Amino acid sequence: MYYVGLKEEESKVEVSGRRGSIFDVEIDGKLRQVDFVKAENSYSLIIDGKSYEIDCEKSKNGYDIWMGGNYFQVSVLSEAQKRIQLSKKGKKSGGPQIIETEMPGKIVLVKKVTGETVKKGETVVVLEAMKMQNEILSPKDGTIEEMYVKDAQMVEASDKLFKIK
Amino acid sequence: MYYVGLKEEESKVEVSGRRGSIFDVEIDGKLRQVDFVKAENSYSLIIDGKSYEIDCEKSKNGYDIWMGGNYFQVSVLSEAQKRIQLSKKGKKSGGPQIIETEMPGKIVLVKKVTGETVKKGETVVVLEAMKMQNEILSPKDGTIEEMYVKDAQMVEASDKLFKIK
Amino acid sequence: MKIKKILIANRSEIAIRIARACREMGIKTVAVYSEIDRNSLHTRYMDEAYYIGKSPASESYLRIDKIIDAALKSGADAIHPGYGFLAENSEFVKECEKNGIIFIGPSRDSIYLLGNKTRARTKMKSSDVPIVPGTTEPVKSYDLLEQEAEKIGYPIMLKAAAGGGGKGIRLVKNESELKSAFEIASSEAKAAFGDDTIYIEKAIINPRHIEVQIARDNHGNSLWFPERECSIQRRHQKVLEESPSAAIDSRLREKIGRTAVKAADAAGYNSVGTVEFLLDEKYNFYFLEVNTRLQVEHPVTEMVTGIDLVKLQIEIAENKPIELTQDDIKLNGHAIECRIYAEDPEKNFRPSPGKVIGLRVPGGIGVRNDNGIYEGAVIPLFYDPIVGKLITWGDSRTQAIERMKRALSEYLVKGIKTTISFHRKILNDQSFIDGSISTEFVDNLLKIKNEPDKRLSEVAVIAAAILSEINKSHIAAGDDNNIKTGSSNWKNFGMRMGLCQQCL
Amino acid sequence: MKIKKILIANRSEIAIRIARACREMGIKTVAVYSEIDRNSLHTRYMDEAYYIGKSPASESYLRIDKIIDAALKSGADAIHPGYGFLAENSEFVKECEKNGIIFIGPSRDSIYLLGNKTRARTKMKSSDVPIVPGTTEPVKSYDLLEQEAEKIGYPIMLKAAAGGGGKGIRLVKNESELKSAFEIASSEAKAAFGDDTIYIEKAIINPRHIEVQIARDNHGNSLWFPERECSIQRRHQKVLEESPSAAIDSRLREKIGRTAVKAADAAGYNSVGTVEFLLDEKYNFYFLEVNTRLQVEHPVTEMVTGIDLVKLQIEIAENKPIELTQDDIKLNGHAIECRIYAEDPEKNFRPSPGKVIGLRVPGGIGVRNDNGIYEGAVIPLFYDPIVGKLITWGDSRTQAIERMKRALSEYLVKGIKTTISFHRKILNDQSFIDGSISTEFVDNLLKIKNEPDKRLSEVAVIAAAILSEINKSHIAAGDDNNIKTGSSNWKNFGMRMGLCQQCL
Repeated sequence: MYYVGLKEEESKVEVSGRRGSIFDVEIDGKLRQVDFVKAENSYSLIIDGKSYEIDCEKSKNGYDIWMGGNYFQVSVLSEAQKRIQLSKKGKKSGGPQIIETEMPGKIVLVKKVTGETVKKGETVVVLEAMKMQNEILSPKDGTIEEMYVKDAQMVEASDKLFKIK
Repeated sequence: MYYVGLKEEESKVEVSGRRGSIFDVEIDGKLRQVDFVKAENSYSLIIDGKSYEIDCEKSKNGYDIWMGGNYFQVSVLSEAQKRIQLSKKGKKSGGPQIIETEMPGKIVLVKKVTGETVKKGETVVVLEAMKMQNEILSPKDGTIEEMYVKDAQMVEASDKLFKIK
Repeated sequence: MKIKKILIANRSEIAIRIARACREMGIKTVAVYSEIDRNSLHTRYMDEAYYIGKSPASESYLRIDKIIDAALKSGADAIHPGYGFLAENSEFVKECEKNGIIFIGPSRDSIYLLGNKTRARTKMKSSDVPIVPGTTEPVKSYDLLEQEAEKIGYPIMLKAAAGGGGKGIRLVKNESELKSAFEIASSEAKAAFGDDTIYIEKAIINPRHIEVQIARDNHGNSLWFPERECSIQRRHQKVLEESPSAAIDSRLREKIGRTAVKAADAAGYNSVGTVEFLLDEKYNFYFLEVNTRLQVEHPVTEMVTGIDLVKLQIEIAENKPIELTQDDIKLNGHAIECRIYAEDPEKNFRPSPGKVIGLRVPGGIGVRNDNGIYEGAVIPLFYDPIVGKLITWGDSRTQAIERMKRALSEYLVKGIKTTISFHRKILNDQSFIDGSISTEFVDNLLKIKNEPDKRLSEVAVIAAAILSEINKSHIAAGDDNNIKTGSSNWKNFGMRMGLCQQCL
Repeated sequence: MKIKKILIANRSEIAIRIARACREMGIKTVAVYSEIDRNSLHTRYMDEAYYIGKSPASESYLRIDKIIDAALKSGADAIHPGYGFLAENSEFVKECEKNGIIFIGPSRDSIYLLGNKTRARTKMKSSDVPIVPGTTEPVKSYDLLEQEAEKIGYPIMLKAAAGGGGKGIRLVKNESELKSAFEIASSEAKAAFGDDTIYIEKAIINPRHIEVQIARDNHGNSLWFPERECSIQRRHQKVLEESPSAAIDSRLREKIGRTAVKAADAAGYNSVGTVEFLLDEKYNFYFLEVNTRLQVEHPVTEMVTGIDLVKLQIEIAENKPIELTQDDIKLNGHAIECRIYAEDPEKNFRPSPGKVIGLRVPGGIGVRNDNGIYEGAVIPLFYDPIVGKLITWGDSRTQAIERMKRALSEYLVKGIKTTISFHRKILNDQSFIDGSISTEFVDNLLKIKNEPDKRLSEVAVIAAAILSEINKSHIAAGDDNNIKTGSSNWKNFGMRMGLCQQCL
């Protein structure tokens, strides 16, 4: 049984059987036979004669799925993970966040200093890659607790940029 | 040192050094610097600024090479192999040959029987695959020593078809 | 009636071609697929997909019952048969009618009349369309065949009465070849069409194969399109087609075009179709047959006229009158199509099924790819060896040729062998460049052995030495007793594909 | 002089585009490549290839000395600069001249005049070509900028005097934004052109960006082509272009076309080039700038006219008079181009360099791919993020749109993120379909959140569950403290590429 979340909704999905490429899937009580194969670096699903091609990547909490020009961020929890999540509920995770760069590049502008307050969506750092300037925004209202980079610094992917509280 | 044969000609080729993708190659006494990389399931060579893209497959005696619409069957012998070949010289390899099918298919016609004489290029067996009839020819003048297949038989790749002496 | 959903009873490039038109028209598509085709592009491309049986065509793509079932289950309004398989099968049309499904193609009567080559010859003769001399009746026995052949005079062509697509055709130069040719032609005809009936045509010397795309609707409106030149054939299979023909001027173009429409009128034709002619060295042309379906080479016509023939075909099936007039059909530039077959031109064109492990398709200005493959695709041995078509357009024949040469130089298919390099030979041949070709062209070309230049030979030698150095352990010891012309991966391939005796 | 060998001083799709034309013309090609580009398609596509330095453009594709060296070594008669890099650098033209190499583009004087936007504005104003109101002199200091902005009145555009390609442009709505916009525009201008000079234009409200392809030879013959509609821009970078514009009728088309030729005449222009205009809501048009080079979006013009602009450009460089007359330029149908950028539209279009591990390009009727990538290609972070262009043609705008939607649905690029899905959004937008667009279009579109339908959501959920079942061990535990919006392969990618601080 998996708890699969998409936007605000969560479905209970059970993958109960498999014969070759055919999976028996029970979703919120309804049974579906799903023909699921990998082809051409994507996946092909045939459900009740309807055919779907999806592109898919593992994400932190589940899968990023592209289908027919649409983008779905799907989270998946196993039963064990669901129990842990439930037990954690109530505890707020409002601690400091460390913002990392997801790409290598050059810092061309540091707009905030340690201790400065920022609004959600405000530019904190400007990074240049592929000849374009990319503004790195604050994910929330808060205070810059630490700034890890300076002007003209080169950064590698996953390097820390700043910490916000 | 390799003895590389193409058609009737044989070249002595020494691959004497390598720095990254650059190979020092001495061919019949002339030194060439060859930038050799694999890309896109083919190989790219740059020699003195000239650029070549080749498609290549291992063959029994060396390599099959396609370049600019041309096809080259190149044989390669190491020094040890060359010595063996030289020592074998003089012995004729005129023994019986076993002809195998290179593709799966259905035998639709067996035109010769054991003991029958055949000419080089004569049709011995007709095989159907991909909706086309393929005539399997005798590689030389000789006698059918054994016929391994019969009409309407299904064959797998590498199955023996007949032996000719 | 507006068609909302079409089942495409075919596979590979032509199924994709039709589905593309549907998608552009907002029509839903339904695929059918055999066991080996679950991962094929056509299965995944369409909105719906239904499994119809084991891999051999006789158990899937030729199973009228299963295809009708899938159409009913999916609620398709219409079935498009593509070419090959059931495209010219009047039984299939009957079953569609019986189940209230539109067959996208001509009426059953047209198919019945034109599908049988001897019936068609009789009809055309009586309708003042010139036919190739020969029998207008099937030849019932080998004895009769000998007599008729004698009467008509060698060389003759043996042809399958139910024929099409180059199957079941043999040239017979003299009596001594007759028996063997008859056997092979009959057996091919039986295998391809389930009917071994044969008839005779006088062989025309050095003919060109010229064909005219026509369209005719249910209201009697008709169009002809600039001719296609299809003389480049190997074993009666077209290899390369172009439009227009270098041999035909605008006067002759119009004359053949009008004759093609006359043939369509005579047959009460009501779809897109192709009237095939032979053109002799004195520019006389003779009716050969009508292909009552979309043809492999239809893209060259699309490229020089800008008209989407599949859309036109669907609209005719919707009972719409053709909106275009003959004056709307303008010849713009020149187009060439190279059929890419999974065959090894270095090994006498033997079939080359297998897995495509690398694919780079040509691109850029004036280049169109109509393919059914992708990197990772498996080319099964059960079906026709065509894996795709490469089409180029240019403002002149010279530019179309130069562009095709350029496009072919970009094409890279790894894992299977294809006819790409053979096309490069054709396009570099002076007779081809001059446009002086006939159906003998390929046989003549195959006799020419070209020597690659010295420098390329040296590069091949260098490459082989470097590869040997890199893969030192891979050099095989050599084995004189067994002749294995194929790659040693064949056996593995067979096993991977789960091929067994029952499969073929 | 007949050019026999051309060095193409560029990379990726445009280098391939030019090499294709050369190959079709029988002209030999010479590639230059940086360290990271040894395996790039352009390096392997051409007849010759010379290494010119480390990966950063400043050490390779911008190194005039090394490129001239390679040209001399290879014996090239001419250099084609493509777009970007040295395409509009009059120093480079001077070096070519000095070394007896033909520069395929306009004369140094034309580039000097038009390359600087303020010089160009002055010239056009005096030649009776309407310009956008604003300064015709560079603004030398921030204080002056404040004054001029005040005078012209907000909103204004800040633009790089040496600009082009959308770099160094910022819209300033009011005074409070001026300082930050000035800093970013200057710094981008400096990075892109080595010149941080800025000037001001009055911002036109809801304008369309309309441009006219022109060609003018050394003998004073000139042509204009049907306009291109380039209003679909994001951050002043064109995203999607079409020809003709839905807003322009044949009368206005001719008027703008003639004005474009007037601009070319005024500059003594002698190559193919593009005159850019803004069209306001009352159909007044204003000269913006001339791009003195081949443009990214030139294929849409080729598709609707059948003319190969690169061949034309090379012939003009050979000093040939243009053989075509204005009457030969016929508008046939409609064409659309989608630029495929290596950017992630789901993550605010952040750059997405990396390795292409899967590639399926669209095909079939009316589809053209101008790509620089292949399966296995590495998209470096050193250069522009454009990886290819997809162009469709249709007999009407509606058909071109339907075909583009169909083609985009076939496109599959794995390993890097691209703007393909964003193009699908554009093409499904009702304003776009109605042709009522302006340069504000993308910003407006990005505000709309579309909900995918219920059934697709369910399929996504099912797929995620099956994938979880298949890869049971792969489900991560979740980690709230670090925000890593990118894939975790980023670091690996950086290491694989051998990226280091000195490289950028």
